[in-house]
Parts: sequence; structure tokens; C-alpha cells
Amino acid sequence: MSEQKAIFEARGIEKAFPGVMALKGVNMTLMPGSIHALLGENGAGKSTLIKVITGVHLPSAGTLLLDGTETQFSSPRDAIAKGIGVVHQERNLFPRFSVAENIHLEQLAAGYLKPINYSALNEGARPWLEALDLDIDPATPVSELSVARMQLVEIAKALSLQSRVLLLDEPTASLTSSETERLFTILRRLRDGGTSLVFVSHKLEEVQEICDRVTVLRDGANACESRSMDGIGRHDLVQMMIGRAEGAAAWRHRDTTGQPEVLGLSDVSTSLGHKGVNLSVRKGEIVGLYGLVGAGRTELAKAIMGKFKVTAGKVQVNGKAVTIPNVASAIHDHGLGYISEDRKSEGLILQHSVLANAGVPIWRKLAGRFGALRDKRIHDAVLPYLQKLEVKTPSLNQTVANLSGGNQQKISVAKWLAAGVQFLIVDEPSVGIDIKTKAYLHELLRELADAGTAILVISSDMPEMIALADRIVVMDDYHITGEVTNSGVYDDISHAIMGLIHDAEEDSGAVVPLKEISV
Amino acid sequence: MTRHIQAIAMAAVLGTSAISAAQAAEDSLFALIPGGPHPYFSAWEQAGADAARDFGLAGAEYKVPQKWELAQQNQLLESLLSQGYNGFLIFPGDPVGAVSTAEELSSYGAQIIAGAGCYKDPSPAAFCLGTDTGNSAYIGTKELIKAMGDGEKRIAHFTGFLVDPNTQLRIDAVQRAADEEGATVVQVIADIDAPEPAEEKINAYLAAHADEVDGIVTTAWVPAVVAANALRKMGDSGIKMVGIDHDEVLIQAIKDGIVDGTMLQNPYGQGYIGSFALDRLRSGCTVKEDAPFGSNALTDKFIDSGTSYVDASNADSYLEAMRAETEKLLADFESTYLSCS
Amino acid sequence: MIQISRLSRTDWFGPLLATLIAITVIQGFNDNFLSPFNIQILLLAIAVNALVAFSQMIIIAIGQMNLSVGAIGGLAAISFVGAMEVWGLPAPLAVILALVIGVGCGVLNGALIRITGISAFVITLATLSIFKGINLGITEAQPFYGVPDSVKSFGAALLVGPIPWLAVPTVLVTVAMWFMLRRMPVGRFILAVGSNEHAAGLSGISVGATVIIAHAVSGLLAAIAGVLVVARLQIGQPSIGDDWLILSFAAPVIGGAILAGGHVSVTATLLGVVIVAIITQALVLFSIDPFLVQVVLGAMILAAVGLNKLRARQPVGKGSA
Amino acid sequence: MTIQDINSPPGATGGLSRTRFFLSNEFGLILLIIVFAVIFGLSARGFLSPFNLFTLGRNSAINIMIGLSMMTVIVTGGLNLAVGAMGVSAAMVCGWLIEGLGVPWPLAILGGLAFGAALGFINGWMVVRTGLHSFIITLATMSIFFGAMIFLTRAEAFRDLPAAFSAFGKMKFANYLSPLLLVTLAVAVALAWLYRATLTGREMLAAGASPAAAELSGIRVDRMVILCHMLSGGLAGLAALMLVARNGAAIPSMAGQLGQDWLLPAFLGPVLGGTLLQGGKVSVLGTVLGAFLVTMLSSGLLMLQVGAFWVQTFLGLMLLVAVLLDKARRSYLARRNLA
Repeated sequence: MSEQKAIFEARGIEKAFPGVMALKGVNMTLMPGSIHALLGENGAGKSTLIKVITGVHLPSAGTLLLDGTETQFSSPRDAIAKGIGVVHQERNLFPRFSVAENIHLEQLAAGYLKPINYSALNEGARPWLEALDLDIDPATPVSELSVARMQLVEIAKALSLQSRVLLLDEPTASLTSSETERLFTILRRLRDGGTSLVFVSHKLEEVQEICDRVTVLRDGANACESRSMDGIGRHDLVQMMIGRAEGAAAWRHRDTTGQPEVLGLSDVSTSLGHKGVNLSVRKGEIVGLYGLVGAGRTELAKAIMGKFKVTAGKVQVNGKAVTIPNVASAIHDHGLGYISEDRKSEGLILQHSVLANAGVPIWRKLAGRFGALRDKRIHDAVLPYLQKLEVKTPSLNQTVANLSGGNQQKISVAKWLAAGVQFLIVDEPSVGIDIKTKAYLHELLRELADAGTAILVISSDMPEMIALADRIVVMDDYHITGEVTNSGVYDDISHAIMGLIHDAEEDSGAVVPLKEISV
Repeated sequence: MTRHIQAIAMAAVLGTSAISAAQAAEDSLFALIPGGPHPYFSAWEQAGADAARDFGLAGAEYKVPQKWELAQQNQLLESLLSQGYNGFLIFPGDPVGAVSTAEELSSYGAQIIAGAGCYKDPSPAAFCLGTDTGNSAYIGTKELIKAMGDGEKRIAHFTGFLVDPNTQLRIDAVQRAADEEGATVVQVIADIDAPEPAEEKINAYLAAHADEVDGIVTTAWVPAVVAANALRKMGDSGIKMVGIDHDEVLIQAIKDGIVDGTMLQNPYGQGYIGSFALDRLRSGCTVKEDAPFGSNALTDKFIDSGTSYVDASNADSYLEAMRAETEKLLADFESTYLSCS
Repeated sequence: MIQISRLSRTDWFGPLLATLIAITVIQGFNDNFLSPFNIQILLLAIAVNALVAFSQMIIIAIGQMNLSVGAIGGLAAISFVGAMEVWGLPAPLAVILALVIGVGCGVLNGALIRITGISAFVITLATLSIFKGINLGITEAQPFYGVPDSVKSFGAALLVGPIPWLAVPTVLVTVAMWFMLRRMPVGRFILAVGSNEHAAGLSGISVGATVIIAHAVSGLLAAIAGVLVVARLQIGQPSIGDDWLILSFAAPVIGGAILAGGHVSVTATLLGVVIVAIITQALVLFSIDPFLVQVVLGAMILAAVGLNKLRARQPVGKGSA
Repeated sequence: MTIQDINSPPGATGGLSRTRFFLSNEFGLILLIIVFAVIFGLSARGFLSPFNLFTLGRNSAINIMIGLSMMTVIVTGGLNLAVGAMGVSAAMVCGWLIEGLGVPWPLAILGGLAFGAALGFINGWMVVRTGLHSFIITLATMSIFFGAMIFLTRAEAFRDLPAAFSAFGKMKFANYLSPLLLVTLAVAVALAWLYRATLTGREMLAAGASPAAAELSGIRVDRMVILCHMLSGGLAGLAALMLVARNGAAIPSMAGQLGQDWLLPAFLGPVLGGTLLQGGKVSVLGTVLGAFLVTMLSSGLLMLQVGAFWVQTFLGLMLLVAVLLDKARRSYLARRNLA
């Protein structure tokens, strides 16, 4: 294998954006018939590198070599034509178009006026869907698919290009474990056929399972360049990514049984289809709400917050039965808070400043006479929390959209710390978060709970659940299927949880309810 | 206060004359301002040029607001005043709303005459030189009823924008004429002073009710043209029609016997005589207290610029007829309406 | 049952239902409504208005707005007549000239939007002023009368029964639009760009070219509409196009178009035009107080759109896909 | 780029905020206004005469107010096509209160403004309840409001208003300052304060920028949308009342057929001024400057006597040039900043 010539090389790639140097001379060499891991924390420059390689961005400096000859990609189309395919991290499908059309859009771009033959298009799409064991009619509009299936269609689209180099940016983010396994089988097959694959993921287990070579980026530079995975363990990878050893605090037993209940649901049904939900969260307790994507967890959280209607049953806050008419009332009258899994559209107001975002929930508290608000007061109120969370920003007037994903997540947490709520729902806290921030976030949530906040953590990441929660409540198909008290022992607990949802997963197979799509 | 304003006016005039030395302060520089772009007023351009040549004016220029909009007209007037124009023949964008601007112009010493339409009294305009819209609609309707002869007399009335207060006057006048002659107005269609809605609504109406109508009277330019075309398209419908103004299509339809006649107004005469009168007023003449003004709904200082009914018999010579009318009015205009020392 | 519920989810179902109900009710009150002459009048109005609506629809499809639709149509209309009257061009050449001008205006819009990156709203607001200004500058608000008899007779001639010749170009355009948006890559690209410009770029679609093409098509359709209006009115009025704007948005929107882009329906837009035409005519047929016409029209638009919305609303939450 | 930076107080002075000002729309507009003022002053006779400056101020006062009325709805990411119809309706109500009911004029003015706000409430309520885009709702209500107004008034103007009205419209301070301009500037300052330093204004901006995020952060988004529309209605009413003062009568036609004549000034101010059509970002100063620039351009063009029928073309071209220049200036500065 070492005798082979590189199929693609990036040498000394630099990329500058206004105010930021995203890549500072990065190298990467891709071999045919190999799966190459590209790792790094958020903001390390992985996505930027991928966009340079696939013709989305022009590099500010450096050269790209294809089969040893220097090349330049003027557009994504150009890169595709030269055999570079990609599955981007963000969703790039057109929901109203059919699966087949989405898969073949690139090929259609060859002629603007040539009429489309839809039956040929559908036939052409079928092999790629079958390759992924996707049993869907190619004429189905993408909007009717589940998130996981959309992800797979996106991969099918990349496969259909039959590229020599195929980059996959977090392809497994919304896949179940069995779907991931299927994907891996296909990737291996492609590898054996001589394709050069680049695999980006935060899940190091997956990286170790499938990749044979690795490049690690840290702060826009190489921490390691295109070396073999042989002999590299998880700890080595983490060390290269964050520059020091992983130091996640372990789970510790906390006893909160004596504490009063902050939030209690008894026999609650919602307009979204939840039936007979019972849930209790005590002061200082961290309760995990585990379930697969589409199980109705986020919806339950939003119903608690008053966004959706509770149609039956009793909601109690601090032991008193309440009806929460809207989210504003939940926050301001009852001291409830909700950190959305979807930072970009629900958690933050991207085009507003750090200061504005961090202060939203406390504006009402800080408003003076005639509703006057002074920046100084907001500043003083939120600054300690932003500092505590080590938010990196040139100034508090910076637009949040310009910050990295990790910093954005920190701000969306900081605003609830500043609000000082008594009950906090944290929805998928570590989606898109790098290892360092994740560990930090976990520590913070524990600290918060120790200080008396009741916390409900929603997650489909089993290790995270087991590292954080005191109790784990399992939800499936809009029902609570059971509850497990956390002992901190991964194997026991994961077995128990899987046991609670296993049967349901088996027969729900075909259509997963689709409420957690975020477009 | 007046001294103050005069001083400013002087300063303005001096300032402007300094920039353009070609223009002497004494010169009469007039502007003829319609309410907006409309074919009716196009005769004003020639009339102004003729008047400037005939009476030795520095200029009598036809300036059109970009849109049929009071604010646009006001802005144009303000701008022209700043540029040193000192006499205005204005079609008021609104009989009341335009008074305020006129007062301002007049406070800077400019002479104002209302042309084609009138200001509502009291206004600084010396007088109103125009067509009595209500009367014109009245006469037109009478002529139509005459043309319809005996038998049933069911009239449809097509007119212009409802926001134009003249429209209500016209609706009333047509009704009055019909009542007097025992005819009935079966339908009023308004808001069709633009070609497309006019086309759509008039045709739709005729499609459904052609057999229930004996005559059409139109009191706005575009509906007249569209209705004439519609009748031509329908062929022998037996429907009589009297239009308004002098669009080529309409005149041709009269010659071809499709339309019975039209109520002509005299825009050229308004422009020409208006410019003449502005010049006389500037050179010291005043309006006679006891001048034989007519009166209408808006003003008691109304001078009829001449209305005439044109049918097939004089459709070829209507231009000469209007010129003759203008000459006649001009001949004793000064002695009748002005006192010059 | 499934068939019906599937049917009811299409864009054109609501407008079609509204159209049928309106026709039945109006015919019930007034026998003349479906008389051949009245159908002819309706078709004439629809012929032009459909083109105007399509001209806007194609821009809505890419998620933009074109405020200059009417100004382009007006400019094309007066160029058409002006070329025949002043230069003595034969009618077919004048038509081509007018269409070229329309396309040119559209390309200018598209190119400015693309090159500058300024929002279409602002650019077309400025070009609206420019195109309308050129129109007024050329005509000085005077109509051109030099419409040759060939054009006039085209405007008045009937094809079969009550169907006027003027409807022919519109039918062709409707079919072409449908084919383009359904079956041709360029149409799919327009929808793709409207749906997600970023993703379209990543899929290898040239966003710039697509935007410019959409605006060129919009300009072309506006120009055709302008020419048809001339044939119908038999004069070249400078004010042609002045009141197209509201209609151009109302019809696609009644037809379920999403203003954010990516979704339009040719059939439903056409039905939207039909509904507006029927309402306008019904108000005349029923001799409704002219002062009330606007109120009724506004309420009708609201009702039509509301109906559409109600139909499209699905139960939220579990199981909705 | 480190954590220490966030210790500096908000709105910190220094290099960054100064470049930010030079990059801003407002600065670009000021530059353009100065450039065009010099051009017109040198080449158009009478442009700098006191009367012209007076009328320029008075006309821009009304245009700015119309722009502000639109701006308050653009904040929510919506549009208000009914500004003209609402404004005229409010003015007609004010006229009717005075002439029909004999209400004293100060009360009648308040009544007119309240009526404008009430119409705004109808718009906002329908937008919130139906979930339809405000473009469609206001397209329909434009017809409805205007039609109802025309139906009720039979297109008759209210002409016997107290002399105070037209006296106010013609009043001059120091020869060239119209009190109408002062009213507008006062409103602009109040709006700037609202958006910059009050709970309500901040919540409006947040609700406009991202309704989902704002709601989950405890903001009553629906109320804010309704409030924005009410504010728009009130300001439209105020603009119309200023026109009443200027004309001395409440005329149904003062905003044209369906009130459409207001649409152009309504959009030009906010759009040139850098208010995002997507909502959530607002520039009151920009709107004021943008509306002023447009008014000045059209006045200057009339002065230059380019030929009445070509004015519109030139106005469009200048707008285009203005927007392009501004864009070029900002990308130049951004590039230089980067290097």
C-alpha cells in the first residue's frame, strides 16, 4: 500500500476570512483505497479544508494536486467534474424534489434545456439506493423521508458521482447504529474498489473502527499529517486534537432523594400525541431523558415550556399545579428554561450580538422605568457567566453568527445561567460540540445541579447520558417506557436502557415520526 | 411679516438672477402645470410656446408632474418657484388640497390661474379658466338622449377615478340630465381611467348587458376611447354613445358613425389665454371686481374656456372651431375681465 | 378517500374548487355570465393577466421579487407600437424588438442583482423607476396610435367559438412554463435555487446563470403581456403596466406559491388569475356600488388565500411527515 | 481575540468601532448626501434658496415618516403594503371627528392616530392568527381599508379643518425650517431610543430576527408582531396628518389610488438606510438619511430641469448608482481592513 501514489494532495493550504485565519498552511495526502480520518475540534478548520478541496472556497495560498499535477477548482461543479465528491455537514437536499432528482441534480446541470426523462432518472437512482439498502421509491419527494433517510439519500447522491475521492463530513450524525453499520459496509466496499475516502466524525469509536489513516487539525494547522492509524489509540487522537490529555470527570453518585420536587408531570397528554407521561425532577437532580431521534423528547420539553398544549394530566411546579399558557410565562413566572438542540434557529438570534443573546431572558428583570434597558446593566449581569464559560469573542458586540459552534453553544448555555432558572431542560447538549467543550459542559451541568438547579438532560448519546444523569427516563414513541437509576456502570445501564426501547425499535422500522427535523 | 417675505423673495430672485444673468428679473417666466401626465393637457405645450412667441414672454413652459399625484405636483411647483418662475397656470391636483401650495406661491409674488379645473374658494388664483365638468357631462347626456330618440332611454355612465372629486360632480350631472328627460341611468362604472381596467370592465358590462342599454355617456378620456373601441368591435349594436375629449380613436369613431359625438373642451385655449392673462396680471393689471364671472360648485370666479359638442358634421373641422373660439375669447378678454392702468 | 385527500393536497385543488363554486353561483344569479361573448371577455382579461402573473411567479420561484414587471411590460408595449409608428417596422419585427427589450430589461435586473449582491427588491425598485422613466421620456405620456390593422384584427379575432386569438400565446406560454418547471433542468434549477441557494451552488448549479435566466424569462413574459395588451387596447398607452403589481403577486400567492421561493404552481397560478378575473367581472355584473368594489376584492383575496391555508394546514405533531 | 477582550465595556471606542462607523450605511448615506448637495448647489439655480430648503425639509419630513412607518413592520421581517391606505383612513377619521362630530382638533388628532394603530392591530392580529405572510395580508387589507374609506366618504374631502392645521404646515422657523421636520425628527429620536434602549424595542428586534429563538427565550413573539403593526399604523396616521397639515384638508386621494403612491418612499428610506428586509436589524438614522437622500435627489433633478419626463429615469439611475457606490465603498473598506 505504501508503494501507491497519492491520488490527491493538499499542500500548504491557507485560507483567510475577514478577521480570521481559518487555515494556516495545512497538508493532507489522500491515497487510493483508503479511508482517511480528518479530525479536529470545532473551529479547527475541518469544514473549511473540505470546502477548499471541493471547490467551494478558493484557498488564499497553497496548492492542490490531483494525480500529482497541480489543479484548481473554480466551482463545486468543477471539483465534481474532476472526481471529487462530498457529503457536506449541513443538509443540502431540496425537500420538494424527488429522491432521484436530488441524486442526479449534478448530472442534469450538463444541459439547461434538455428535457428530463424521469423514468430514466428513477432507474438510474435505484442502484445507489439499493447499495445503501434503502427501500424507497426514487420518485418520493425527499420531504416525506425521515432525517436519517435524508442523510442516506445525501450519501447516495455522493456515491452516484462515482468519485475517486469522496469526502464525508459527519455522515453518521443522525444515523442509528444499524444504519451506521450498513454505511460502513458500503464505505469498505468502496475502499476496496480503490476509492479514496475522507471521513470526518466526532465519534472516535467510529473513526477507530473504519479508518486506516488520519490527519488531525488543531487551530487551523496540522497536529498530525496523513499518518497511518496503526498504533494510534483513542487517547493519542484526543491528545492531538485538544493538545492535552482527555480529562473528563467521571460520574459520581449524588443523592437527592430528600430534595423537594421542582417539576412534576402526572398522566400528562399533549396536543402532539404524548400519552400518560409521568415525570418528576427534584431540586439539584439531573434526570436524563433518553430516546431515539423522533421519540418525542424535544416535543415533551416544548410542551413543558408552554409552547404546545398540555391536553390532559397535571403539571406541577414546586408542588403547585400550574397551567403554562406560553413560553414567556414558563420562563418569567415559573423559572423554567430550555436550551434547544438547534442552536442556530431556536437557541440563538444569530444576527444579534453576544450581549443581546446572552441577555434576552433577563431583559424583563433588568428593565427600568418606561421599560428602559441599559447595556451596562445587561453587560454586568451576563459578563460573569460568559467569562466562566470562557466564551471567546473579540467583543460583546460581535455578531453571534461569526463565532464558532462551540462558542455559540456556550452562549446559549450562559444565557440560562444568567437567568438563574430553577429548572433547566438541556436538549442534546453535545451535538456538534468538540470533546473539550463537551467535558467542560458536563462539569458545568453537575456544578449547576449541585447548586440546586433541577436539570432534565435530553440526549441520544448513551455515554453522555451515563456520565451525567442521576436517573434515566426512557421515552419511545411519545410514551415513557421506563426508568433506570444510574449506577455509572456503562454496560449494565446501556443494557437496561436498550431493553426498555428494544422492542419498540424493532417494529417502528419504516416511518420514524419526523418532528425533530430542523431545516 | 410681508416685508420680511418680500425681502426673502427679492433675495431669492436676486440670487437666481445672479446665476443666470441671461434672465432679467422683470421677465415673465411662466409654467403650465397639469395634474399629471395625461393626453388631455398636451395642447398646453404648443399653447404655451405660441403664447411666449406672440406676447414676448421669457417663457411659458409646459411642465408635467411625473405622476398624477398631488405631492408630485406640489414638489414641482415648489421647485419651479425656487428656480424663478413667477406665473403658473395650474390644474389643481385637488381643489382644496392644492390651495395651500398656491397660497405659498402667491406669497412669493407669483401669479396663479387655475386651468381646466378650479380651486375651491377662497384661493389665491386670479380666476379659473376651464370647462365646467358638471355642465359638460350634463350637456353630453342631453345630446345623447337626443340621439337616442324615442323609445327606452337606459344609460350607462363610464367615468374616471373616484378619488377625483370631479367624478362625483359628473355622476350627479348625468343623473340630473337623465331625470329631466325621463331617462334612467342603469349603471355607473368608475375607477377606470386606466386602459386595462377600463377594457376589462366596460367589455364585461357590455357582454352581459348590451341588450339592456340604449346609450353610453363617458366622462373621462380613457373610458371614452375604450368604449368607442368596444362599440366598434360589437358592430351594429344600436347603442348610442357620447364621449369626451378629442382622442384620435374617438374622433375617428365619430367620423365612422360608431359614436354620435363628443364633448370637446378647449385645452389649447386654456393654455394660450392663461399665459396671456398671467402676463397681463404681472404687468400690473388686476381682476375686475365686477367681471362677468360664471360660477360652479367650486368657485365664483369661473371663466368658460369653451365647450362644444362635436358630431359627425364637424368632426373634421373641430380644431379650427376651437381656435376660433379661443380667438373670440381672447379678443375682449382684457376689457371684460381685467382692469389695466 | 385516499385519492381525494391526496387530490386536496395539491396546490390547484383549492383554487379550482373556488373557481367552480364562483362560476356556479354567478351563473345562478345571472344567465349572461356564461354567454359566449362574456366568456370571450373573460378570456381576454385572463390571457394578459396570466402572463403578468407568470412573469412574477418565475421570480417568486427563485425566492425574489420583481417590482419592475409592469414597467418592463409598459416599455415593451410602447416600443412595440412606437417602432411601428415611428420607424414603420412591420408588426412581426416590432414584436421581436419588444420581446428583445423585455428580455434585455430582465437580464439587466438579473445581472445587477447577481453582480452586486444587492437584494432584488432594491434593484427592481430602481429599475422600475428607470424603465418607467424611459417609457415616459419616449412618449411624454402621449399614447402611440399607429397600431396597424393586422395587429388590431389579431386583437379582435376569434379562433374557435368564443376563444379569442389573443389566448393562443398565453396557452402556449402556460404549457411552456409548466414544461420548463417540471421537465427541464433550467426550471428545476430555478426551483432549486429558490429552495436553497447555497445547496444549489454546492450541487454544481450555476446560481448566477439561473438567476439571470429567471429574470430574462420574467422580462420576456412581461413583454409578451405588454404586446398583447396593445393588441387588445389597440393603442400604445404609456400607462400600460402601471397597475400590474398587485395582480402579479395576488395570483401566484392565491395559487399557493411560497414567497420564500422554491415552490410555485403554474396551474394554480392560472386558476388564481381566473378567480381574480371572475371576481372583478362579477362585481360589474351584479352592479355593486363602485365605491365598494375595492373592499369586496380585498376580502375575496383574503378569503381565497385563507381557504388555501386552511386546506394546507395539517395536524401538527406526531405522525405528520 | 482572547477572553480579556470582553471585559471592555460595551460600545467601547477605539479603532474597531470607528472603522465600523465608516463601514456603516449611515456614513455612506451622509457622504452621498453631501456629494449630491454640492453638485446640486453648484449646478441648479435656486437649489440653495431658503424656500427650496424649506420645502425640501417639509417634503422629506413626510417621506421620512412614511419610511419609518414601513420600517417598524420590516423589523418583524414583514412588509406593510397598506401604509398608504391606513394613513389616509386615519387622516379621514381625524377629519370626520372634527367636521362630523365637532371634536376639538387635538383630540381628533389623537383619535386619528389611535385609528391608525387600530388598523395596524387588525393587520398584526391577522398575520399572527393566520400565519400568512404579512405581504398577503396587507395586500388584501390595503384594498379593504382603502375601499371602505372611499365608500364611507364617497371620496369627499374634509375641507373645513381649523386654520391651525394649514398654519402649522406653512409655518417656518428661521426662514427655512418646517415644524413638520421637527415632528419627524422627534419621532425618529423616540424610535431610536425605543430600539436601542427599551425592553419593548429589543424584544421587537429579537422577535423579528428569529421568532423561534425569541419565543424560547421568553418573548411573546405574537404580541410583538401585533405591536409592530400597531406602531406602523400610528406612524402612517401621523404621516397622513402631516400631509393634512401641509394641504390644509383631509383628502382621500392624498396617497393615490389604494394608497399605492406611498409605497415607493416607504420602501426607499428603510432599504437604503440598511434596515434588513429579513427583519431583526433596524437603522432609524439610516431610514431618515435614506428618505432624505431620495427627497433631495428628486428635488435636485427637478431643479436641474432634466426634462420632466426623464426625471424618473434619472432618479432610478441615481438610486442605482447610490446603492452601487455604497456597496463598492464598503467592500473596498472591508478588503483594506483585512489586509
